Amino acid sequence: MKLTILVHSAPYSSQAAYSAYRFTESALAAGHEIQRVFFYYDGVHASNGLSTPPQDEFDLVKAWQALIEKHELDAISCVSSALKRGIMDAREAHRYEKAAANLAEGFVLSGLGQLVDASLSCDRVVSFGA
Amino acid sequence: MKLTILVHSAPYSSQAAYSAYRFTESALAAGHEIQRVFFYYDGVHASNGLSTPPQDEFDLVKAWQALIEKHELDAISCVSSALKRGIMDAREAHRYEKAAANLAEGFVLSGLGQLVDASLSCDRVVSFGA
Amino acid sequence: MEMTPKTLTFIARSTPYGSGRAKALLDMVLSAAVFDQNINLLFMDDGVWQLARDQQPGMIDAKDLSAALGALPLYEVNNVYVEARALHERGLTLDTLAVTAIPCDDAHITALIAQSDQVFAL
Amino acid sequence: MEMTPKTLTFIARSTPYGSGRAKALLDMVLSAAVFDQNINLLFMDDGVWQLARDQQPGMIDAKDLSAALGALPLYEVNNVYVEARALHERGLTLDTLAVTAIPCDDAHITALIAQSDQVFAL
Amino acid sequence: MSTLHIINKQLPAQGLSACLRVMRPGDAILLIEDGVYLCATEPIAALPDTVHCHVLQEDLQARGLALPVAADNCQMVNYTGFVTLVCSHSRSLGWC
Amino acid sequence: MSTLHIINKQLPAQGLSACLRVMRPGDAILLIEDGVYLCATEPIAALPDTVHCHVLQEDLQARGLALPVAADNCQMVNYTGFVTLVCSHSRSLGWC
Repeated sequence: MKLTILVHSAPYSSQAAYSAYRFTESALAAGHEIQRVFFYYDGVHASNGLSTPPQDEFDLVKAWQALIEKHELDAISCVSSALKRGIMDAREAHRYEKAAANLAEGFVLSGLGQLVDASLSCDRVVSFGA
Repeated sequence: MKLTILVHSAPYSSQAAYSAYRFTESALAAGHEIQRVFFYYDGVHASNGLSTPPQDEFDLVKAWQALIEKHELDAISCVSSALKRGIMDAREAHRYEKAAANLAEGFVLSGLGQLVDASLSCDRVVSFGA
Repeated sequence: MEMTPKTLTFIARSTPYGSGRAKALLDMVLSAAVFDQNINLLFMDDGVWQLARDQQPGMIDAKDLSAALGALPLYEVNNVYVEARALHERGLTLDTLAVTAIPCDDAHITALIAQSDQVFAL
Repeated sequence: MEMTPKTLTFIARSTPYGSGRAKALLDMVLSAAVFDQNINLLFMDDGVWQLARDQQPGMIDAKDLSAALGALPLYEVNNVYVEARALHERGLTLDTLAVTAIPCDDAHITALIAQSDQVFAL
Repeated sequence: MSTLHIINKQLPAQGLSACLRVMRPGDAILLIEDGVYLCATEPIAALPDTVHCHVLQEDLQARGLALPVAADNCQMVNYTGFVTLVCSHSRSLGWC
Repeated sequence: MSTLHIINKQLPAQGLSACLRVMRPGDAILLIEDGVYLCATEPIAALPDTVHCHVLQEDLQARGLALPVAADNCQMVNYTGFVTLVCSHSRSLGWC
């Protein structure tokens, strides 16, 4: 089946951010197709490339990055949620005259339309943290 | 009186982040001294200098920065909470070999000892988001 | 060949200003509205507080959520429902809401969910 | 001239793994412990789940909170209390906890708070 | 030696019931943020006379609420009053 | 046309009670994250036979819990089972 994953919660603050990752990993292992992973609201914190957890703790940003790369996942961080929360790519940093960009590699900033579009063309949507 | 403010919640996700700001502003207006404002757990998101809310929404990071500057507040973002959540100054960025730093001007990264120290030497601690 | 429109149901269960969840769900609804599908918006549980009249969110430097809800007809989001039980439990009544909404009992909500292709709640 | 030690009370009210709050409060306790003050740690409400035995947080790639709690005596945090009512409501008993804790009733908790210079809850 | 108990969530199970069990005469309750929804509920109406209950006006009005007429044991404060309450009690404690 | 109701909070007021009111025969409940604490509670024990209840094993064991022996209307699934449940119902719905 084609699945869309929607993530509402932040790593380190809610287990839901981790659950979304484990579910996606298991769905891929079971042979399903991931149409899109959409990070929304506090979920966008998973795409902060500056995230640096202690070495003995699970690094959810890196885990997502590895999964995204391995399976060529379409991983979108909602641009309006991300900008509010201080996560941006080089293009947005330029637009808003910020000195730095911090979107983690593998993630793409885009709008809510990408969530609706995926929801309309996939078989199942699963939400985490809502 | 000397007050210590402890902030546990993130802007845009919880009203508590805003309440802490309004309380601090009112305490200063009433002539109280703010010993320290300590941002902990999700509260550290208030110190993300890349935060870019829509123009018609209240900008809590900027509001804190203005208050910090005007009253020369001691505003500390818990370093371990901040690093996990992808917020760091130039020094930490160098240490962890990250390409960018994003700690908002006016905030300082430091440890939990600064919270305990302030709590022991002030008259009242007020916590927001907990 | 046109695709059959799908039914997307959005369930608003959060208070308006305690978190950003109410606003986040509304943004999802408005985004979905431009896709020409069947959109249902249902206010349940504490979500019905979003419909209270006389909100003055300027007092806490927030944007007026009830005003944004008033714009739903412009987006042709007309299927707006409210859980009757949730209103009653909170001392609210249909005619004191900031927005026109169709009252629903449990069976009606069950049917709304069962008719939906996808359901989003926040 | 030595300062009189102050009393800091920490109230753990969060489940161990649903959020990072339990760990965040424990970190506060350990930081406070090095200041040579009177430290009270009280587990209330859902916080008592932190004391459950046989936790296997490796199943969800989390660090073992009950193991960290076992290190409290090394930090000379010996005033560890647990709300008896909260244990009872959850089917837990004192002798099945991962950590030794003094059971408290409401009056005892009231007194703990009233004797504290500062109280932190998470 | 009194305590100010600050409640910022609307579900009684998220703080109010625990707070009510352990507060003592002379303590005060302050409802803020989503805690203001509790001002018209039975547990607050049933508070003993020895406990003062306050509601943050800004948070109440933002939500389109008003203090129920019957709530004579509950009074509004603004942010300045919030600061005064913190200073006039020995400690404050947040119940979320 | 059945729905999978996913519950990830431990307070019944945070989802379970709403979910129970609107679910229908053939629907299923999945308890995950802090929702697993509900597996030994009365509302779950009282579920009709027409509703299946599942508990995520990883989240249960992480918390040091086990399924109560009496909970014969509740069964454990692992993450692979979670995926299967999502696919075998027409839609899923998270109640937080």
